[in-house]
Amino acid sequence: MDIDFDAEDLAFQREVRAWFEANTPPELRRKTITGEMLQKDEIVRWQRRLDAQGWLVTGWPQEHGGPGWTPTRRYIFDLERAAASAPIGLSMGVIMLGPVLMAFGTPEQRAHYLPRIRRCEDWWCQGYSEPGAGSDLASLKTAAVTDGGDYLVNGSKMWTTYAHWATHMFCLVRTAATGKKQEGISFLLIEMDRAGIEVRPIVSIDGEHSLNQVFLTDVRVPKKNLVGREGQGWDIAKYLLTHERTSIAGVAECKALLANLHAAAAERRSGGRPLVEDAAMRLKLARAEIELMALEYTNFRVLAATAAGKAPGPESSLLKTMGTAVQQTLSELDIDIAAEKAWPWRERGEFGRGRYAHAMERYCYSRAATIYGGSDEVQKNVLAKMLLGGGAR
Amino acid sequence: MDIDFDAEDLAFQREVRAWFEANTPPELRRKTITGEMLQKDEIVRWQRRLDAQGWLVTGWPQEHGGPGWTPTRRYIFDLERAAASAPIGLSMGVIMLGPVLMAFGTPEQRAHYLPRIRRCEDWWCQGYSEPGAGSDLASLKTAAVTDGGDYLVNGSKMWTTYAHWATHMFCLVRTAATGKKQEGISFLLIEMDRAGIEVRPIVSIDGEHSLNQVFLTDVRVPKKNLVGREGQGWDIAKYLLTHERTSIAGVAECKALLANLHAAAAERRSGGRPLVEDAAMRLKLARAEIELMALEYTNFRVLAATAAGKAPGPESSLLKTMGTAVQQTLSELDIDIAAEKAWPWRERGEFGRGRYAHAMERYCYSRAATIYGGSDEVQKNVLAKMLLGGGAR
Amino acid sequence: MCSPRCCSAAARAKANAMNFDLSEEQKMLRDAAQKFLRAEYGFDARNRIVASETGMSREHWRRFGEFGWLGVALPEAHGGFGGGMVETIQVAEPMGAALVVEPYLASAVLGAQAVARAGSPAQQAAWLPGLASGKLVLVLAHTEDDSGHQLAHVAARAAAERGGWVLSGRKSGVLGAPWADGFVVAARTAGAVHERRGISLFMVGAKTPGVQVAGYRVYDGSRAGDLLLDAVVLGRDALLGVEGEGLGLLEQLIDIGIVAACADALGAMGALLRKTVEYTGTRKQFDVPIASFQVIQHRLVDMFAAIEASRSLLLMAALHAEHPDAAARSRAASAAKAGIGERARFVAQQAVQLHGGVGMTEELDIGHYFRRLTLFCHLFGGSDHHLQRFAALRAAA
Amino acid sequence: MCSPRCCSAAARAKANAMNFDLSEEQKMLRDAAQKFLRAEYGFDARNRIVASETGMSREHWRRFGEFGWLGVALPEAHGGFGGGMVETIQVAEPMGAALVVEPYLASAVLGAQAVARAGSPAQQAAWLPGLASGKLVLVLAHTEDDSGHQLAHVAARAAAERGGWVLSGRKSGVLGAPWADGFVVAARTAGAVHERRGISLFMVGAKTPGVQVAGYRVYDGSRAGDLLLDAVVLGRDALLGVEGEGLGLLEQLIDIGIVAACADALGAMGALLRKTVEYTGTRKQFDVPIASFQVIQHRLVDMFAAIEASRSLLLMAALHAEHPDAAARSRAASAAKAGIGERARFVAQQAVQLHGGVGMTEELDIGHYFRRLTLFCHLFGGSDHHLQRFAALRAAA
Repeated sequence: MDIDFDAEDLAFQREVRAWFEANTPPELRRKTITGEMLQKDEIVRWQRRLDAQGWLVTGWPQEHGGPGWTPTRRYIFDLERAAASAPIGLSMGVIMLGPVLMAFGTPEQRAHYLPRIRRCEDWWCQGYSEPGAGSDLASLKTAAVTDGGDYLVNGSKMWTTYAHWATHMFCLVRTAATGKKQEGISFLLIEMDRAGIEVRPIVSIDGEHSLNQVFLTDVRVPKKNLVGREGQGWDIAKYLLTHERTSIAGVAECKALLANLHAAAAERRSGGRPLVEDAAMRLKLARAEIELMALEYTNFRVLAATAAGKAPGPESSLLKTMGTAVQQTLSELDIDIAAEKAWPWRERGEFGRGRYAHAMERYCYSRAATIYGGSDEVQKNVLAKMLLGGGAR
Repeated sequence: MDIDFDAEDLAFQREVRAWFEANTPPELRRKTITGEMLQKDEIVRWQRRLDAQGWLVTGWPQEHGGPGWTPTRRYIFDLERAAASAPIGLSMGVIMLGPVLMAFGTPEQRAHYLPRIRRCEDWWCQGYSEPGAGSDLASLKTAAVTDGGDYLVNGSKMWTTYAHWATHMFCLVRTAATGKKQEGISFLLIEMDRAGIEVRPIVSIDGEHSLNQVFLTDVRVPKKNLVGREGQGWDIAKYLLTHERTSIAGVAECKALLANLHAAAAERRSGGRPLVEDAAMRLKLARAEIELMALEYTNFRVLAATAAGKAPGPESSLLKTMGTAVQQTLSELDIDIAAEKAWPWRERGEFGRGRYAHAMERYCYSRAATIYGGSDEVQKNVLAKMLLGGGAR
Repeated sequence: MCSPRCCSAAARAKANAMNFDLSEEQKMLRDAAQKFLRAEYGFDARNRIVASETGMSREHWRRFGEFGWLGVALPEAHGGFGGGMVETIQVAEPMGAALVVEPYLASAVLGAQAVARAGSPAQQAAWLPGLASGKLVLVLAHTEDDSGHQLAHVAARAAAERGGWVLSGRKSGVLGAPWADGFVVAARTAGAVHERRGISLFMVGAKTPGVQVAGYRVYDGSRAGDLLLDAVVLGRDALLGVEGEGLGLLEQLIDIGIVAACADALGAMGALLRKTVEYTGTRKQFDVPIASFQVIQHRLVDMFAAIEASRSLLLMAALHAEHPDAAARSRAASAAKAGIGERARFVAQQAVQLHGGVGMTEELDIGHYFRRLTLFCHLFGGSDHHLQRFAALRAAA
Repeated sequence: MCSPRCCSAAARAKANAMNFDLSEEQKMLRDAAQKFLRAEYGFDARNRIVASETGMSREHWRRFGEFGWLGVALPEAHGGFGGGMVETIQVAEPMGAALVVEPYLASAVLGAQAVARAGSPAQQAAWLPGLASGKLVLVLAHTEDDSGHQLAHVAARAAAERGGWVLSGRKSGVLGAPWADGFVVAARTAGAVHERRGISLFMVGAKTPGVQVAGYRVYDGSRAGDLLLDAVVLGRDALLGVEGEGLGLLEQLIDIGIVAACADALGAMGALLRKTVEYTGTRKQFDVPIASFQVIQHRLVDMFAAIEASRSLLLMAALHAEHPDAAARSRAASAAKAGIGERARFVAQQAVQLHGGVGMTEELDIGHYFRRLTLFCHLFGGSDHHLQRFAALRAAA
């Protein structure tokens, strides 16, 4: 769509590009390119820097500190940020909790939490999945039972990303055990320093610790921490899906990754010849780029339909399956280009600083894309329902 | 396995090769290569020629006129026959009914029918499928009701290949409407000139007429035409599967087709350069050949296991899905190589005699491979049952 | 029914970065085409046309002209609608959905655009009004036996003689050839068979002495032919565009031809999905509709996803069709052709598979869509050709 | 437990055209390896080995030697079992299934076979008994940074000096390097970097002055390293095989290395299928075991079919491993590597997918198989490299 940017958009593009060029710390850039995991303080520092520029909560309305950009500008911003190998730096607070509080929160909740999210004073994690409830989220069992003015929460949350760094968790809990499974679910905010919370690390197959299991034993949570009404949790979770839509496809990240793959394939040699001259590699890179184009224009179409006021439907399932397929294809290509350069595992010395040192970690972790957030199989069930006339669920 | 042919096998191979070279009519060879349909008299003449040489019923035991070859020789024979672009020339009588009569037929049935099959005096068609019963074969409805010493047959058979050429049909009929669906099925032989039989052509998407629907209205069939016991039809149909096993994979035909594809890709030019030098074409041809190698050795393994007396299991489902995948891949490649040379449709003049004139017809018809004889989806259901411990059905 | 002529060309909004909706006029164009074709170009009517002596309905063709579809992207001065690629694909998609055999792509897109883009005022006046109204058929004859889809591979030659031209050579795989009143023929006025310079385009009347058409039925129901040019004598004014510089126009024509063909394919793919969803919802096996099997459901979803991705690629290519940077335009066209080609094959194969036995019969329309989409896969070069063209254009950029 | 030594080498039947069953001895070899590894090389024991300082268990290695597995394809005169590729894969497959990290492929196949095939009597006597017994580790160092998997691309050089050799250069991606007592190094004694002639192989002790190993942990749990050779002075007797003619042996070694690696991968793939069938049969979602979903069932079938096809390709390659025609041998090896490589990736990815969240955890063995199979995909060159090698060898034939 570059063909249609107007002069002001182009000026904006130059401004963003220049800023990221000047302000992205080289170490963050290196980690973004190689796929090495960022540490908490790096992320916080980077997010505060973006916030200082007014560029952290780009999807929020202006009244809450957002920049008030058109969709075109947000698109340009995302592309430039990714192209500069600047970390995405968006927290679950910014992408997920913020919009929920704006739509469902009390004035007090908004006034208290939104500025703290924007300034990165709180670190939020998401408590959705449970050991027994993966893609079948509605069968979750963590219970919040009224006890005076409080809830008493018991249960366990699984796959909680960065729970060990978090100060708060927003989570889905069961407040009623009767009726339709979905209707007994509520949306609750919990401070992580409350008594009865234990966080146990889960090391994933990339060798990293970002996931956790969170155990909640008689955790006392005041009722003012409830978002929306009791039993509204499922609706809130669904609402969130529509707000994840811009990020779900991951177009900007994929474009940046593809550009890096081309650079890598031009640099790596096989029999002394650049890998990019290999016929099979060229075909694969071309095919991946075309898949990415299809993803990008599908994303445009969904955004346009949403902007035109069409009800959010199963498009998010389509975008998720298309987007994760592209992401996984690219990470596969990445590891194929790296080949034996990616053999060193979690090395931090000389071997850990190479261009390909963490390609395998990224490839491993990329497999989660079709599991978390509703597995690929579940997304296709949703789409089948729509196709066969059952409507979106 | 050419590495292990002994001197006698090699002599046999030379003999077979020489014979086909000298005896395959050029017109049949042309039709085999281009995929043009053979006519009935061509097939009959060719089969009688093979029979005169003792090479028609290669899978039959010697007592019934078979050549008594080892599996190695049958394998060599099939390869050489296909490599010479000689038509496969095997009728349903030879492959299917013959083995059934040997195993289940009465001495009278064997004495009467087997020599007639071998000499191509009868042309047999197979009446299995019905309009309502495709892959769910057990739900067939064509009924044979006892009426004195005869059956009175009513119903309809679908997708009956060459019924319009046939003198006889072997078919599955329902002789009991109670109990398990499979148990009420019997195996019956019906002369096609009996009163009450009507054959209606079905033109398939290759534009050809080989399929038919056969209507049976009060067709009187003597009980001596029953093969095996009443209710044994399902077992007989299953038994047949094990006898189709050598042919189900279609290795020899695929090898011959692949050789033809290589020749075609060397001859066709794009931008003046032979298509076989195109990088993408080379990759596809290589991949197809490797798939074919995997098929061939899987076929060897299954044959070896069967020869070693292992009970026939769901391997036939595996061979069918693997074999049809290879066949369809090759016919896709064929049409891709032909491209606009395959545009002329069912032309019989100048355009009809070109190397690629019937590639599209072949490609169209190849789609049936994953539908007939138990669809791909049904084969996978069978394999899943085995994997998950349900055993073969 | 609303003819697109009733809408002013100026009123049509250009799609911009975040506006992917069609204008009202564009929607009306598409809806009108859908409506007419459903009513007047049903499967039976279509089969009668295919089986007829000429294999095309001049009557329908003239109606298409009346509705403005044939001149949708031609200048208003010559009886056109003044639209562009976005309008063209609004017409092409319903044509694919209705299995139209008349030469929309061959004549209304390729032939007409050749003249519209490079024709002299006299050539435009001679051809465009007739093309827009459906009176004339003009097709592009550029491929030869060994050329594959390397556009620069032209062996036919034109020699300048006595103030005119003499053309000799063979062209093969010419879409719509038996119906053509004229051909736009690519021939060499200079250079060796592979050279980029030296290719010129000529307007050749079908009845010109020395022009011989060997026509045949194509497996999708249309007609095509080989063209034998035996010392065809043409006037000086037969040259289309600049002598020796025809390749650029040829590349442009093929790129827009690809976009139109992709829209046609999308129409056919959409029809197949609709029909397959319907069929699997009613066809019973093992006592239940086969659409109740999860494997069938996910297959339908894969078809749906393939179609949505194809629509996105089509849109992308249509928006790049007039891109000033020829490499960007060609990359977009090749991306669409490669990406939609692979998906068209998948959707066609799965539609037959899920229809089972009846999908294999000539009686049903499924197989006809299957053949149309197979033709699409090879039109202007297959997916692999365009993947490699796409890669080469990136490497060159 | 039966050691393969108890069976006479002569008693083993060669597989012939229609005999695809293993001999009793071959079956015993495989069963014994399976049984021992299941009992003594469980996932926990294995993880302790991986986490240890050296990352390998010398104790297990010696046991492997005692059982005859390390010398299974070495001559009986040097303490081997006298078998061939069919025997080798009987051992390699259970090793893959047990995620063994010790250098079976690197040392017992590549290193030992180099000496067995090209070594002088003195070299054989010096190395083979120790390799067979598990006392020594000898690995092949042939790849360099820019070589990819073009075996002729060797830049390291060996100069003949004062009756011996002086070696200089860098080798990268050397499997088992940190554990090696010695290296078989490919270096150029003549010719330019790409030339087929001029490559020679040298026996280099790990402790020779000038040899430096930069070792690292590999993501599959094993160890590898880069090798820096800085004017390493070797005796005349360090040359392995004929000067300048090393490429043929190298190609032969890689081909048999591929077959052994394929067997290892097949072991891992089989283990994944077994575990995934088991898991999906017990894991419930939407109140039923996920294996009751047809989509999951067909996915398991696809994994099964991938494994069966892989076993067929492995068998084919093993039976061609000593084929007198080098091109036939290499085509078989490349076919297996390309075909099994694509299937290994599919099976590994689907095993993780069907295990869902727990499949993503380091605690379960699934992810470890996933990484081992990913390494296999790149070992000796990826599927695309071997597809192209396969095609080139046909074109050359």
